[in-house]
Order: sequence, then structure tokens, then C-alpha cells
Amino acid sequence: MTPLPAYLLLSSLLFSIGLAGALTRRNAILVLLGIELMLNAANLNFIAFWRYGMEPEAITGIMFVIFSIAVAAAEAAVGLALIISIYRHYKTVNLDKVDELKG
Amino acid sequence: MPWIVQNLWLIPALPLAAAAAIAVTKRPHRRFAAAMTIGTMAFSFLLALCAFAHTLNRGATGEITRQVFNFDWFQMGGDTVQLGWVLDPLTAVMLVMVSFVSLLIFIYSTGYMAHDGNFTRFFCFLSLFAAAMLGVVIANSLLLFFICWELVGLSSYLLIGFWYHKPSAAAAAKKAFITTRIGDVVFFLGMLWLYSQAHTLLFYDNAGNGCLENSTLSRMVGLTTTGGMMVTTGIGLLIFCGAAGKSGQVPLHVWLPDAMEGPTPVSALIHAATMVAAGVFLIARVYPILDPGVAGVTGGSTAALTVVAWVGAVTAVFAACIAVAQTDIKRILAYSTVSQLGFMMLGLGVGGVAVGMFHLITHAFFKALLFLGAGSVIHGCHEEQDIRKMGGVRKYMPVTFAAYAVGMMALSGVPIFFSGFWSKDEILHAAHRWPVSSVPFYLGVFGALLTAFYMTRQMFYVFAGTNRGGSEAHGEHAGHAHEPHESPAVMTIPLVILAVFAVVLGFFGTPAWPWFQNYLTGEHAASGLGELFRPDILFTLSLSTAVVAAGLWLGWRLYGRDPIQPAGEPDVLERPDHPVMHDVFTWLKHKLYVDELYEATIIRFNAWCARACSGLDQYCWNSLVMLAGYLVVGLSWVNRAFDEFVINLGFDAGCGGVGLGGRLLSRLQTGRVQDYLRVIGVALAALALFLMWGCSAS
Amino acid sequence: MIIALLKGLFLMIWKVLGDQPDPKADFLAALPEALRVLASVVLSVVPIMVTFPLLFAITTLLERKGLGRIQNRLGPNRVGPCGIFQPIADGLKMITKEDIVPRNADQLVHFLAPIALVIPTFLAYAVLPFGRHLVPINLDAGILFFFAVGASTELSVFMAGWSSRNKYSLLGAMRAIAQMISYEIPLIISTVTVIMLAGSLSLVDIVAKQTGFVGGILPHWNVFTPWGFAGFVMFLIASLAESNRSPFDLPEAESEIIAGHLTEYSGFKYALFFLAEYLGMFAVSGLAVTLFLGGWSAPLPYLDWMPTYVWFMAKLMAIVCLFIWIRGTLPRLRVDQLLNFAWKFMLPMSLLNLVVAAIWHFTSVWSFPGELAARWLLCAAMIAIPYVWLGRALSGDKKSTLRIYRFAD
Amino acid sequence: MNLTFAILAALTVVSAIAAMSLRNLVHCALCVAVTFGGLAALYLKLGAPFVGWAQVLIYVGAVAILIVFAILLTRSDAPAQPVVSKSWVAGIAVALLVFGVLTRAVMTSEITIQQPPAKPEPTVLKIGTELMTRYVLPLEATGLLLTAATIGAVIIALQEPVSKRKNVAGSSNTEQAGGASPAPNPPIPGGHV
Repeated sequence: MTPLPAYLLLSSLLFSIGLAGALTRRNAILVLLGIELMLNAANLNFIAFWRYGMEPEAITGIMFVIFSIAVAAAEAAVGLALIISIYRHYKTVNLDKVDELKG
Repeated sequence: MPWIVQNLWLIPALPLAAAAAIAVTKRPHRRFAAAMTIGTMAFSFLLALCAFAHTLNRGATGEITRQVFNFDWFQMGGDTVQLGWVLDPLTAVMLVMVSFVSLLIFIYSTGYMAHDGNFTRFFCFLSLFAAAMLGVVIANSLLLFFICWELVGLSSYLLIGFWYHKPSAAAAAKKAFITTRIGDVVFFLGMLWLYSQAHTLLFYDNAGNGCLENSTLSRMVGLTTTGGMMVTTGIGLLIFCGAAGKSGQVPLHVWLPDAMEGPTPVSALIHAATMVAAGVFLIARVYPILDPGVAGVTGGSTAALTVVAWVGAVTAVFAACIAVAQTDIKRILAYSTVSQLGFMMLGLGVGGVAVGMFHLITHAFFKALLFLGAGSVIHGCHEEQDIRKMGGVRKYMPVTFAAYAVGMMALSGVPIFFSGFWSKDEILHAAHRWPVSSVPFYLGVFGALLTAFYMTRQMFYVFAGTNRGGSEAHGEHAGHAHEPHESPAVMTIPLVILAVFAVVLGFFGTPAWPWFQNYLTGEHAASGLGELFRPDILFTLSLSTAVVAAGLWLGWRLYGRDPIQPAGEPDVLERPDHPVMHDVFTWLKHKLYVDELYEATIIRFNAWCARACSGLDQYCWNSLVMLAGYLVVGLSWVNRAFDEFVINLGFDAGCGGVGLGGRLLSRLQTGRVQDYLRVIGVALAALALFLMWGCSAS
Repeated sequence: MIIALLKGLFLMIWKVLGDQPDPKADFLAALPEALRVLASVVLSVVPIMVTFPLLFAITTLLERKGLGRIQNRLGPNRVGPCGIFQPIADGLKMITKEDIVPRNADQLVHFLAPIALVIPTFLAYAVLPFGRHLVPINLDAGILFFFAVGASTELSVFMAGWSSRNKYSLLGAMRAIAQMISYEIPLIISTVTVIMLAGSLSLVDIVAKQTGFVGGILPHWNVFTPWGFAGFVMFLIASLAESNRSPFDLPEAESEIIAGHLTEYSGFKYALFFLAEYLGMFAVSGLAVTLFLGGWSAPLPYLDWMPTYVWFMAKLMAIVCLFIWIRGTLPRLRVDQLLNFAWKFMLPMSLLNLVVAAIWHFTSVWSFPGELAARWLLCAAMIAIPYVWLGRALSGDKKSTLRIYRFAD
Repeated sequence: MNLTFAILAALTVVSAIAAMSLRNLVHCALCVAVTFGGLAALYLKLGAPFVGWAQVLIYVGAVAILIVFAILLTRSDAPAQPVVSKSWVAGIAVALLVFGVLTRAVMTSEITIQQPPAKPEPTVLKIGTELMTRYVLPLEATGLLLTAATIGAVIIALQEPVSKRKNVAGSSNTEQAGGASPAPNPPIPGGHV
């Protein structure tokens, strides 16, 4: 089977891509996408470690991923709602413009 | 306790009160001052006579009566300092002598000072002086003695410097005061040493442990200083220095001749009778310390007495030589006083208290007489003091001449009739029997010779020949006005009284009838005419007569035969043709350059020290202070610089830094979400790196 | 080698038809080792790919004939006797029609949309147990797989709608997605009741749970339990919405916005969409069958000699006819009514159903006689009463007053 | 076997890169969906079917749709502005840095790459029991979280129009149509190039 480091490398690559996207893209939604990607990279890591870990019987990895996915979904929902309300307020979603710290 | 002993303090207190009264009154009442002074002095004289009478009726034991009255002055730590006064023959004799002579001199000075503007001040000082002198006499504690001793010094300074507008008078007063001060300092050391050893300064104590009494002395005799010297000897020597200062012994005699600057009654009172006698009285009073044997203590050493004797002898000869070459009438008498004081010290040193005191009493009277005579001569010759400008005064002032002649003969020791002969003979006799060495005896004889010589020289200079006064100075017109004239009665009467006493006193102390000695010492010496012809007494009597005769003849030979003509003519002794005699004479004329010697050594040394101190002060301390000043200024500069550059700038830089930091940090909070994310990314990487390296390392 | 293959093939067909276990064994045995895995996959996929499109063809015909009959008309009868070859004609038409792609459409996404729709739909069939031994894959998380695949169809609908750069198609797509998502939740929750009771996500286990008979004649199907029946009804309604049919066919209804997200499609792509729609319907109804109607189990004990897939297909066709029947009778719902119905009625009822199922499960320990009837009545009441109350609450104001048409905001 | 892994990994990575770099937002969204699908496949490959299908159901089914809706609602699909934010170079640099660190970590970690143990087949039953026994508290918390999230999202997203409509309605019913809410209704998102 493919060794564990391969998966780890893949997840780190995905993580970096997500981070790059989040950092570079102007659009808030794309940033959110990047974050989603990062979260998924982490989930991949969990499953990889569970799969190649010491005792697979204890399915902590899977549990973690399940809860992580649930939370990520909730987070995505709230994030997008925020972005929509920001859009309504700022008439733009370009993050560079949205930098007022005032309430 | 008889009332006289208790009220003995009244005798000095009265003149003191008079002085205070005169000082207090604002406007100078001449009559009031004179009356007060003479009145109080007369009353003191009466009290002195009572005291004298009291001491006369001695108890059966024949022991001299000594009554003491002590009281606590103040408490110092554990022990209390006590003062008090004592009445014993020595005190009584001195009381009578001082009060009588002072009374006479007060009466004399009312006439002498009549024309002086500061009449009241003069009499105030006089009565102050008298009070101090009487205080010295009655003191039973060395401390009270010292206090009055200092007062006497003060009043002598005031009186010598009475005509303070004369620079020479002021200088003389200062000189007198300082020289006596030196002696007093040493005297003070002696007193301290005595107090540390004897733990009391009282002479005599009812309980018997006064410092002059047997118990204390026997204790002190055992003590020796590190140098092996007996403690009593040491104390004695120190006290003798004080006495030497006040009585003008050799090293410290320089002030006495200069003290003649004061008015003549002052010289008479202070520098003839009383103050100078105080030194001799001091030695007489503390005699048991010098010679513990007197107080019945065995084993005491009499080294101090030998020193006193030697100093006395040397002073006698020394002063006599100088007197020979003097030209000022009062200066000659001054040196004669110094010489006679030397004789008294010699008497004390060799003979004991009685011998010294007898010469003191007799000397007081005839020296007072001589000085007052000189005063009236000066008064008569219109303030002329140089004997070379006088001459032939006997024609103009017969009473003064007669009294002066009696005084001269008493002083030079003309046999039988005159007191000087008996007292000086006693001294010579004692010196002759002195076991230690016979040199003082020879010195004494030579001194007597010189005394007779310079007195006759003075007589011929002043009274013999024609009057040389004022002729060459003022030319022809006022010749008559400068004729010497006789002094008024108020001045001549004291002279006559003194003359009588100069003669009468001698008979009290003759070997034939030594009443005075018995009175003073308390033991009964043999009396009667036979004594006179005892071999040793006879030897000294004849020797002194011969000496006096030789002196008189020599004086007449040189000065009497061909009277001195012109004032400016050099003295006979000068003898320009005989180089040695000439040099000797000039040396003597210049007082053996003692003043110059002092000037050269001590004074210059003092001046040098002063300069050194001022130099030190100026360059060393001053610079130090300046340095400190500059240091402080420098420090303040440093402080300012530090404050300005370091703190201010530092603070500003700090604020700037904080501001900058604030701005930097604010840039972090851009508001753009991605910036935050970027920071988080970097932090993540850093943390991971750290963990990796951290883990691998550990 | 080939003879062996042919023999293997024949045996397999015989086994399949005869409902014997492990039909592929012989054929695979004849194959060389390397190909065996691939062969088994192909063998299980091809029948599905064949039967269901044929069924699609038949159903189109059946539907048009049925609607015709409902609307008192004949329906297609020109092509072949009574229009039997109508589907073939439609198919040929679809294939030969020109495929027009709008100029500013997003070429790639436009092209991918139908594919992305069809593939997931076909995947859905991988877990349905057609027969006792005719289960393509017995996945442990079968239902989860089914819904996961079902959910991805929405994305393709959006792709279709958005890529044609047409306001109407985009609007239609958004409505379709909204509808599908809204009805997905009641769909899943009603299946959750079944899973809860069955205790497993694998469809084979669920069917196994429904075997056996109660009282000799009543099959042990979920539909005969109160929560089962309610669940079945809700499941059907939700599946109607999921496959955009009949009362819920707003997106591509003809009288509405043309064909919704399908307006810009024509030719074969349109055919694919149409195929995918029907396949989706069959898949959902197949799931309904397995969950509530006992899958391939025979309705009566003595009928179980027949092959199991026959029962499965019969029930499936029954549900399809029901759909067609509903399509012919019920009027189309407005979007807001549609969504309100989903969120305000269906969701609460399905949650309630969950509760009732739980009660049904825990009351099974009652042991006094007639406990089955008591439980049944209790659960039924618990569902019926809220049903009536909620229904009246939601449509309270409509009945009593004149209907005022308000524009949806 | 690692051929499939290679393919899946490549598919995921390529789609991820595409998702992050494409100009058109919708394309990005679709690519992300593909990435999620790829990841789901990887999970299946790693022997966790439940998680894989859950991933597909939740991410591809729901989150992707959400994202697409968000994109359309914010009318930002028009690629007018430049795609990349001002300081994109720094972003890339940080990402590379993180990637370098992670790879270094992976490479140097001492986890011995031993043969994978027997392919554990976690049945849904086992997951269910675990959820209901050891992880019941997180389960409840997550349930609560999800309800809160949904309600929250609804409130946040619909904040403006609801309040607008309410006060307008408050004034009077008649000119309800006329007094349409001042804020323009969200215009129909239509991409026209």
C-alpha cells in the first residue's frame, strides 16, 4: 500500500494550496473556499493516521473527521451568510476594500 | 570661725565694688572716682590690719594660726570644685603690705594724674588691680589664685596700655600681656597636673587633705613620672615658670622694662611692689610642693628649689649688668626690680619662705619710693625721662632728692640703717650656707656690687651736676620755664612716708631680732645682739658692707668726680678708646640684644608660622575648597549634561520608539482578513519548525 | 476457453433467472485471473444499464398513454400498434436532433452538466437489492451512499442552469435546487426512521428485517406500521419533489419558464436530462420499495416461490404508476407554497415520525394481549392528531376567506 | 495499488489548484466540488466508507451548493476586478514556507513506515455505537451547533430585507406594493460576458 508519508505530503500540499488561495484571492468566498480546503486537508490527515496508525480499532480518527465535517459545514454556512451580509453592507466582496475596523 | 576669716573676702570685694561703681557711672566724675577708690582702699587697709592683728595672737603651741573658709563653687561630675580663702601670717603680711602701698600710690596718683583726661578710667583700673591683687593674696585654692592671677595680668595690661594712643604703650601692654600669658599657660598645665594627682586644688582643707597638706603630699611624693622625675618636682617647676613669667625672671623678663610706658604710679604699684611680687608670693605659697620637707613629708626632692635658686641668681646678675648701661630713669629702676626679684627667688631657693618674703616686703617699700621719686622727678622735669637731659635736680627738688636718696641707699644695701641691707644680707647669708653650690653666693655678691654701682650712677646723673634739661633742645628763650620744680604736697607726702618705712622695716628682720622670720615660720630663732657677732653672720655682714662700699666708690669715681656736662656726651663707661669695654657697654646698652634675639627667633618663627599657616590656608585649604567648589560645579555640569542628553534625549527617544512601535503594530491591524491569515501562516510555520528542531534536539 | 465462457454465461443467465445465489461464479471461474475483477464489475453494471433505460422508454410510453387515459384521450398510437414504438421514435428524434449550444454559454460546463447528472443517478442503483441475490454491491453504508450520490445531482442541475447564461434557465435552476434541497431533508429523516428501526444502513439488512409474516398473512413490511405508513407517504411526496415531477415540476413545467434549466438543451443532451430524471424517479421509488414495501419479499407466504426480482419490479412499477397517476391529477404548486409545505409541514411531521418510531420501538416490550393493536393505535393517534392540527394551522386562513392572490416576494 | 492513489491525488491536487486560481468564481466552486469528490474517493481508498460518503453528501451536496448560491447572490461572478489581492506574492510565499515546513516535518519524522496493518473495516454499526457511547456529548454539542448555525445563518443573511419589509408593512398595508423595500431586490444574477 502507499506509505503514510505520501498521504501526509498530499494533505500538506492541499493545505498549502488552500492557504495560498485564502491568502491571494480577493474574493471573500474564495477565501472561504481556501479555508474549506485546509479543513479537508486536515481531515485527510486524520484518516491517513487512523488508517496507518497504531490501533485502527479505536476509530477516533473517523470520529474526529465526522465531527470536523459537521462543524466545517456549519462554519461554511455561517461564513457565507456573513459574506452575504457584508456584500449587502459594502456592496462588494473584495477583501481589500473591506478593511474598516469600525463597527 | 572668727568673723574676720569669714569676711576676709570683703578686702578684695571692696575695691572691686569701687571699680564697678566707677565703670558704671556714665559721666566721668573725677572727684567721685578718686574718693571711692581711696575710701574703699583705706577701709580694706583697716580690715587687713585687723586680720594681721588676729594672726598676731598665736595660740600657745606657737604653731602659726591658719584658718580656712571653703565653699563649693560648682559640681563637675562626681567631685565638686571648691574655692575658699585662708588667713595665715603669710597672707596677713602681704595683705597689709599690698593695701598700704596701694593706698599710698592712689593718693600719689591723684596728684600725678590730675592733668590727665581719663582720670576716672585710670582709677577704675587701679582699684580693679588692687582687688585682683588682694584676691591673689587671700586665695586658698590654686584655682581662685589662678583666676585672680589672670585678673592681675589683665589689669596690668590695661594700666600699661593706659595711654593707648601712644603706639609704644600699646605695644608694651601687648608684650607684657603675651609674655605673662606664656608663663600662665605653663602655670595652668602645672595646675592641671596637680589637680590630676591631688584631686583637689585647695591649699588647706579643714579635713586635712588639701594639696599642700601632709596626707596629699606624702601620696604625691611616691609618684614618679616616666622620666623618673618626682611628680612634685615637675609640678613645682611648671608653677615656677608661671611665677617667672609674672615676676620677670630671665627668659620672660623682657616685658618689664617696656612696661615703663605706663604712668609712673602704675609702674610703682605694679612693677615694683605688688604684681611682680605675686610671682614670689606664689612660690612662697606653694613652697611645700617645691620642698615637701617643710610640710613634714620625708623623701621629697628639692630639685625644683635648686632650679629656682639658680634662675634667681642668674636673673639678678643679668639684670644688674643691663641696668648699668641704661639711660632712661624708669628703665634703670625696672632692671633693678628684675635684679631684686632675682635676689628674692635666690632667697626662696636657698633660704626658705621667710628669707624671700622679708626681702620682698622691704623691696616693695623702697622700690615704690624710688619709682614715685622718679615719677615726681619726671613730673618736675616736664615729662623728661632721659637722665642725660636732667642733672642738678637736687637744687630744685630737695624733698624728692632726700626721699630718693633714702630709697637709693636702702636699695643698694647701705649697712645698718637701711632695710635693704638686712634683707639682702639674709639672702647672701642663706646663699653662703646653701649646700648645693656656692656659685649663687658669688653671683649674689657681684649683683649687690652692680646694684650699688648703677644706683649711684643714676643718682649722680640725675641729681648731681648742672641741669642739662631742655637746653640744647629748645635753645635759649625758655630756659627758665624748663627749670625742674618741686612736686606738690600730695605727691611728696607718700614719698616721705615710704622713706620712713624703708628705714624702719629693716629692723624687724635683723639677725639680732628675727621677729619677721619667727612670725612667718612659727619657730623661735635665737635673738639678741650676740647673734650679730656669730662668725658666719659677721662674715656675711662685713662682706656685704665691703661690697656696697666698693660699688658706691666706683660710682662716685666714674660719675661723681667730674660731673657730666653736655647731654649728648657718651657715657663714661662707653670709653670709645677701649674697644672691649666699648663693645661690652654697647651690648649692655642694647639690653644684650635679648629683644632682638626674641625678635629674631620666636617672633620670626611665629611670623613664619603665621605666614606658613596663611600660606597653607590660602594655597592648600583654599585650593581644596575651590577644588570642592569646582567639583560640585563640575558635577552639576555633568548632571545637567546627563539630564539633558541622556534622560531628555533618552526619554524622547523612548517616546519616539514607543510611537514607532505603536505605528508598526498598528500597521499589523490593517483590517484585511488576509493579512491576519498570512501572519497566522508564518506563525504556524515557525511553530512547526521550532517543534521539529526542539524535538530532534532534545 | 471460449466454450467455457459461453457455458459460464449460459449458467449465469439461468441462475439469475432462477434466482440462485452467486450467479457470476461460473463465468468468472472461466476467466483468466487478471480479468476476473473487471469482468465481475461489468457483469453487475451492464444489466442495470440495460434494464432501466428500457424501463424508461416503456414508462414514457406508459405515462403518455396513462395521462391520455386520465384526460380521456388516447395518447400516442401512431408509431407501431397502440404507439408501442413511440419511445423508439422519441429516442431517434432526440438522437438525430441538432444539438444547439448558445454562443455565450459556458461551453465546458454546459457540456458537462448532463453527464454530471446522469452518472450519479446511475450510481444510485449500485446499492438497491433487486433480488435476493441480485445486489450489485452490498455496501455497509448503503443508504448514505444513495443519498450522497443523490445530493450531487443538484450541483449538475445548477451547472446546467448557470452555464446556459440564460436568465430564465438560471432562475429555473435556482428554483429546482431550492426545491430539491428543501425536500431532501424530509426524505432523509423519513429514511432515518427506517434505519433506526432496522439498525443498519445496508439495504440488504433492511430488507432482511422485513421478511417474515405477521399472523400468517400480513407481510412484515414497514409500511404496515403506523410510523412506516406515515414515513412511506412522506417519502413518496419528498421523492416526487426530488425528481421534479407532477405537483412539484415547477422548474421545467411547460407553462412556467419554458423548460427551466433545460431550456438551452436540445438534442441528445436533452435526452440525457430526460433519462436522468426518470432514472432518478426509478431509483427513489426502488429505495421506497426496499425501505417500506419489503424490497423483494413476496406479499403472501405462499407466493415466495416466484423469483424475488419479479416482486421488486412489480412493486416498482406500482409506485411508478402511482407517480403517473398523481401527475395526472394534482395541480402544480407555486414555489412559495412548495417550499412552505416542505419546511413547515413535511419537516415537523418527519421529526414527529422519528419520535413515533422510537416509541414504537420501545413499546415493543409490552407483553399483554392485544399489545400490537394498542401500540398501533397509540402511534397512529400520535401521528394523525398533529397531522390534522398542523394541516389546519397552516392552511387556516385559506379556507374561510376569499382567496387573495398575493405575489410571492 | 498506488496507481489509483496517484490518479486520485493528482485529480485532487489539480482541481484544488484550479479552484484557487481560476478567474471565474463558479468554475472555482465546481473545481472545489471536484476536489471534495477526490478527497471522498481518497477516504474510501483509505478504508473509511462512511466518512467518504458523508463527505460527498455534506460537501459536494450541501457546501458546494451553498458556495454557488453565495457567489450568485453577491453578483461577484463577473470577473471585473483583478483576481488576485494586492499582496498576493506574500501570500504565495507564506504558503510555500508552510508547505516547506510541513514537508520537512513529514520527511524527517521518525514514524517507521511499516506495512499497513490488516484493512480494518469499520462498520457503520461500530461507528454508531461509538457515537452513542463515547462521543455522545460531542454529538449533542454538534447537533446544537448545527441548529444554532442554521438559525444564525438565516438571521444574518436575511437581516436587511426582513426588517425593511416589517417597518414598511407597519406603515400601511395598501401601498405595500408601491413602497417596495428601498433596497433593490437582489437582482437576478445573470452572467453576461
